[in-house]
Amino acid sequence: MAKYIATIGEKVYAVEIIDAHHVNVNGHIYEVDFQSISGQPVFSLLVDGGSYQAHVYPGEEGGLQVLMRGSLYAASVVDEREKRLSAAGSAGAVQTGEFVLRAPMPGLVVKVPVNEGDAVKKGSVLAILESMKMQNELNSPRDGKVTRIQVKAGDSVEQRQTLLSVE
Amino acid sequence: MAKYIATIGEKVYAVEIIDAHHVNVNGHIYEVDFQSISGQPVFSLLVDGGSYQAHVYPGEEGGLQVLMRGSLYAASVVDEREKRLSAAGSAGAVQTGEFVLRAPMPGLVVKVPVNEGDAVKKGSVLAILESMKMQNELNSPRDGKVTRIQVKAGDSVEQRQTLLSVE
Amino acid sequence: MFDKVLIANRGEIAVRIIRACRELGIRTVAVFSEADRSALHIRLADEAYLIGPAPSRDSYLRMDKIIDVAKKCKARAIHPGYGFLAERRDFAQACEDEGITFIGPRASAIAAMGDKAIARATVVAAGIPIVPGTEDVGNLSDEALLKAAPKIGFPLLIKATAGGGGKGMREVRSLDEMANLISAARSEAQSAFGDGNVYLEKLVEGARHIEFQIMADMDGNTVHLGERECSLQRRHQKLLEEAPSPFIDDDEDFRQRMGAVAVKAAKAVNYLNAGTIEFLVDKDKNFYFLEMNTRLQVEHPITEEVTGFDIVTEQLRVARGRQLSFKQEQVKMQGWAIECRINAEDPYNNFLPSTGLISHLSSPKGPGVRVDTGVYAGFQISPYYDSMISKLIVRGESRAQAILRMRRALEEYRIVGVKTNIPFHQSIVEQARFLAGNYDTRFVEERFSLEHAEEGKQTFPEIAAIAATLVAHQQAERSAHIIARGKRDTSNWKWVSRWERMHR
Amino acid sequence: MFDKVLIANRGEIAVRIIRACRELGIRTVAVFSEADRSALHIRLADEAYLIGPAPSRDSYLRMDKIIDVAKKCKARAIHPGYGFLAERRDFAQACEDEGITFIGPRASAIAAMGDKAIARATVVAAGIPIVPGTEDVGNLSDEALLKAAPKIGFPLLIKATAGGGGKGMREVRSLDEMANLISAARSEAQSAFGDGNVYLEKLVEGARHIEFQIMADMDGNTVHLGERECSLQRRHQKLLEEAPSPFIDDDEDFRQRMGAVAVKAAKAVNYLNAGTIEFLVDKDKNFYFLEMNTRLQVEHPITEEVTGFDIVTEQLRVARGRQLSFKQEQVKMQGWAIECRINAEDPYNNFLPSTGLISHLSSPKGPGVRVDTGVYAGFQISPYYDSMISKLIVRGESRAQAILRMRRALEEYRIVGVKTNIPFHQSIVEQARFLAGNYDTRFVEERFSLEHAEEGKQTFPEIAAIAATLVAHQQAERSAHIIARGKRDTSNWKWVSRWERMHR
Repeated sequence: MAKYIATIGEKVYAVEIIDAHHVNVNGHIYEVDFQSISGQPVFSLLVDGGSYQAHVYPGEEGGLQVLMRGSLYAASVVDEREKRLSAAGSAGAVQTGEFVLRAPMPGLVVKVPVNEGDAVKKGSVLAILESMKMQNELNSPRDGKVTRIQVKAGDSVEQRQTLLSVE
Repeated sequence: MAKYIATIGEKVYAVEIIDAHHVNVNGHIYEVDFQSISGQPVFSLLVDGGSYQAHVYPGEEGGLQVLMRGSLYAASVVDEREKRLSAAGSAGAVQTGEFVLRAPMPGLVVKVPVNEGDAVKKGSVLAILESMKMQNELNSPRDGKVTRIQVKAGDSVEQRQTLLSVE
Repeated sequence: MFDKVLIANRGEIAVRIIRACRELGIRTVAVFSEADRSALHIRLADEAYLIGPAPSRDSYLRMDKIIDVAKKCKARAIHPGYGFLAERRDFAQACEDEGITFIGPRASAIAAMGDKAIARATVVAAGIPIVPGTEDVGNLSDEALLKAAPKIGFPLLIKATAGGGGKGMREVRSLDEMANLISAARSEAQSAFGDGNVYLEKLVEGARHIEFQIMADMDGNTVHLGERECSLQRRHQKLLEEAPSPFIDDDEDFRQRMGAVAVKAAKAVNYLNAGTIEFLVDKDKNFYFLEMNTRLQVEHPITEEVTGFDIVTEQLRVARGRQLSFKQEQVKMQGWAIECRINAEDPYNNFLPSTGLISHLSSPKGPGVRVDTGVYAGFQISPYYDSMISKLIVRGESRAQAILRMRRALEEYRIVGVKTNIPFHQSIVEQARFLAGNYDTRFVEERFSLEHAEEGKQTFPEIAAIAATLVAHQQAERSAHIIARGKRDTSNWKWVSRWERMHR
Repeated sequence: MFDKVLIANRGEIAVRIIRACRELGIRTVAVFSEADRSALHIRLADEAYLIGPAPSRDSYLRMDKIIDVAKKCKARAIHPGYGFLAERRDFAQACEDEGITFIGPRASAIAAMGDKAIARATVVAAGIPIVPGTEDVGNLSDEALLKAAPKIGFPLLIKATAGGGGKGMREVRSLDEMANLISAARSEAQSAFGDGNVYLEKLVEGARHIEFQIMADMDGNTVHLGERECSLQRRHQKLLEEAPSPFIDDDEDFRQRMGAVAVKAAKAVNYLNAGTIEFLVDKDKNFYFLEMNTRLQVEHPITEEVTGFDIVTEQLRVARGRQLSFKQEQVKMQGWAIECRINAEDPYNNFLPSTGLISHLSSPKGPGVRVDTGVYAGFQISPYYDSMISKLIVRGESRAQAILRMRRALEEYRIVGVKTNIPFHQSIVEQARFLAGNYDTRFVEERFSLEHAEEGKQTFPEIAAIAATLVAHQQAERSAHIIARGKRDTSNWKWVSRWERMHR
């Protein structure tokens, strides 16, 4: 049973894949049927009988683009099992200069295992954020030095709120 | 430089692939450009500037079917290099009962290395036929006994003429 | 007034109906069998529901399940398309009982016309000429049929009372072969329409099959949209249709006389919505009522192309209780339209049905070309349903232009993965008799052979030899290549999978 | 009279011309650059010859090579299509000198109209109103242009004398930015038309761009086929056209007045074959001659759909020395047609051109839908040529029906492998101002934003979240799978190669 957090623009959805034909979205269970068309990234998706065709492809800055019924949805999906932001996650984007760690979703800061001035390596845990009953490790995208920590354990933060920086 | 004999219905063509853009058909050299469309068995073929689209696929009884400009051509192609009739060859077709070896192309009988009554195995050479400067071994499609040899070295034979039988 | 329609069908006609609904802002509900999850009508509909296993009797013929779906998703109307439940009076009745609008004629009209025997009696009463045959109502026993046969005389036809489209139809030349043919016809009719009743009809030889499109609204306004020539058939299966009929051509008086009779026949059963009156026409322009198809016809697009009216849109309009958007005098046939039915079958091997995955599909496009289809590249053609996978429709200012356009469209059409009858159509549209418009319902079987047709054509055996040799050469090179490089080499993957496709 | 035509073009228009020839039994010769070996026009032509490397200047703009091919293969006529050599008087002249029929106007007319400055002088002499601008002939130096600018007044446009389609066009708001814009315009014009000459024109603001289709035969019969509304542009590039113009709509008198002026302008240069007179029209229905495109127009199909005449067929007919097949009084616009130009560009990223392999393509089909395209699944979109890959044309009985049909057709259109502006069109056809037909040439740039447009639309973020999650899940499962099974396992091949495609 896989759990994910999907972010569409400002909206956040906790999506739990129950089995091949059922998903739980923010507590509501849907019957789904999902098929790739001609082995292409075009999918026929049935949700409780509603029929949708979606073209899903990787976005320029990571994440997934969902083109559906003439609208484009920029999605980022976080995998709960692997306890990390997928490459698709917003944290992965910035590569150079100062890296500003922002909350990929609204939630509660569980722990900030670093102090200002600490040297961190690529992949070091910078913070643990609890959201929708899942704990997510937020990692450093590169080596650097921690600066300007702006939150502490116990704080609740909004989506995209700045947590700290790495120079 | 690969040499083939292609048979379309009753017509026989000696096709020599000179290089990527030239073929020699019965002594006439053509400039060709051959491209698969979308990685499908549909080909765009340019022959001295003439543009043709051909759908080429395996036939039920071996050989190749060429569907082009609304007509279907049953083709069999004999590879000279490997000195054997391809599965596409007419000899390969018959599987049971008396096997009658017929000349797949007009030519000169070079040798008949068997005698009536000889036991032969599948693949044994029954005759060697020279045609358009290529020598082709005609093999037995199965085990059996040679009967009714009707030609000898030096005879020239027509296409489909009976050479001998295997019971 | 309904704003959501359930389409109780599959394939190109389900897609056609969904498109019409889309263009009217009506929401659509598709139903599908386990074999059709990836079908185009599922992808294009607003909603889609599984109704059962692949065989029609377990899915597309299950009235109960379909009506359940309609109720569950609050679809207040059902469009049956053609085939399946389209001509089942009990289905129309069931919809009515459930307060669901059946987009088609009233159950009573289906009963009257759907049962061919009653139909004949009805139109005879209205003074319309018919082909001699069994006069009495359906439910005929084999004995009764065998007894009636000699009175009618041979050759004759066994036809399904519930049917159409040549299904459950058999031609009988003598009494002794008749018993077997009856049971064959019955079982075919049973599986096709869920009704094994059959009746007999004299076979009018050298006849043309010409049909008139009818539209009628709830106020009883009943008009015809001109004729379609459907004589080009093989084993009673239509293969190519044109509008107008080259036999009627510019004999406007003849057209209007037949049209008037068609309207009369429809009115005889108080007809509603779209329907088609089929006539047999002999060389002397005598015409006989054959049957009425109380549904949308496969070949309706050619009428749309020459009249400019959208028949499916009109069906929805009429079903919503509104009047027809046009009067008889506004109906004019302009230009010429031809339809070729593209079937997944092998014209070079006795038209054996062909199934498999469509690995590549490129449809003809450009001016005057219309393609109605339910398949696409990557779709699997299953053995469960009709072999018709597409309808290629062209229109032109004249018949000559339409034929030339059809030729280029057929040549453009590329379907890889299943065999199709496209080469058959390519040969037909080259035939002198076809060009002259001089063909009857037996033309294909008696006067046409694909092999002979190809002898006439300009051929390119030398080019074919070059193509075959280059392919064989490529294969040899590649198989050598595979052995040489081995499977670890990932760069092989792409062309290997391509190669697999080539050998499907 | 020629029976073989060389098409000196590529892409959808080459295909369009080949189809017309096919339907007239005329043999066709395609030419292609090294980038276009697999292009559709090569596959559909009877003959095809390589004329050079990918860049236009080395292939499709090489008159000498093209004429050599025509002579070599005995093509007695050349159709230039649009763009490339279509409006080069020297090319038309070269054809004439070689005894090859140039399917288009006489070189003299191209010279007169092709050079926009001369054109303006010519029509002024004929008493036709024009937009103020540089009156003197081409070959203007940068200095001359900078001097003329203040007299005309700002804002103004720099336009290519040889050009059309917005290429080599720049908008100037003040004198100081002008020098740079002139050189930019010149180099763009040079690469597009092989001619860097430009001229100036006052910018009429809030204007509509309405053009009239002209056809003329060798006897001087000159008729117009009604107008096309082309105001929906972005950076002077037409994106969507309709016929009739919603601005003219049923003001038949206004239509005929403009049409008469258009015919007069064409006659002023003794015009032959197909051409288009472009007008600027202000809110008060004053109209100004803008320019004449002395060639077949990209958007010609919408005129074909509403008039029923095949313009390319008519071009060939006229070029063969025959009279027009219709008279002015026979031209009626019936119904409504809309064309969307489908470009390989990213509407969500400043319309950046998108190149790559089209891995999947499924075109809209069914009633009233026409697609003119030169691409197909498996074709590589190269960076060398125009980004327009397809024209989606719909016709309907009314503008409302045409718009609804366009909506469903756009939604059906699936192109995978390159980004397209389809979502842009989908938003446009939902806009209130578009539905009201109330838009000018600045609508897209000044009043339309894709982001805002989408805010208005019904959206399905939760469905998108489910789709994205299922794809991400599938990816995770698969990558796990790959590691688990390793490359030796051949059963991986199929989905791996599929997977590669997914990540193109």
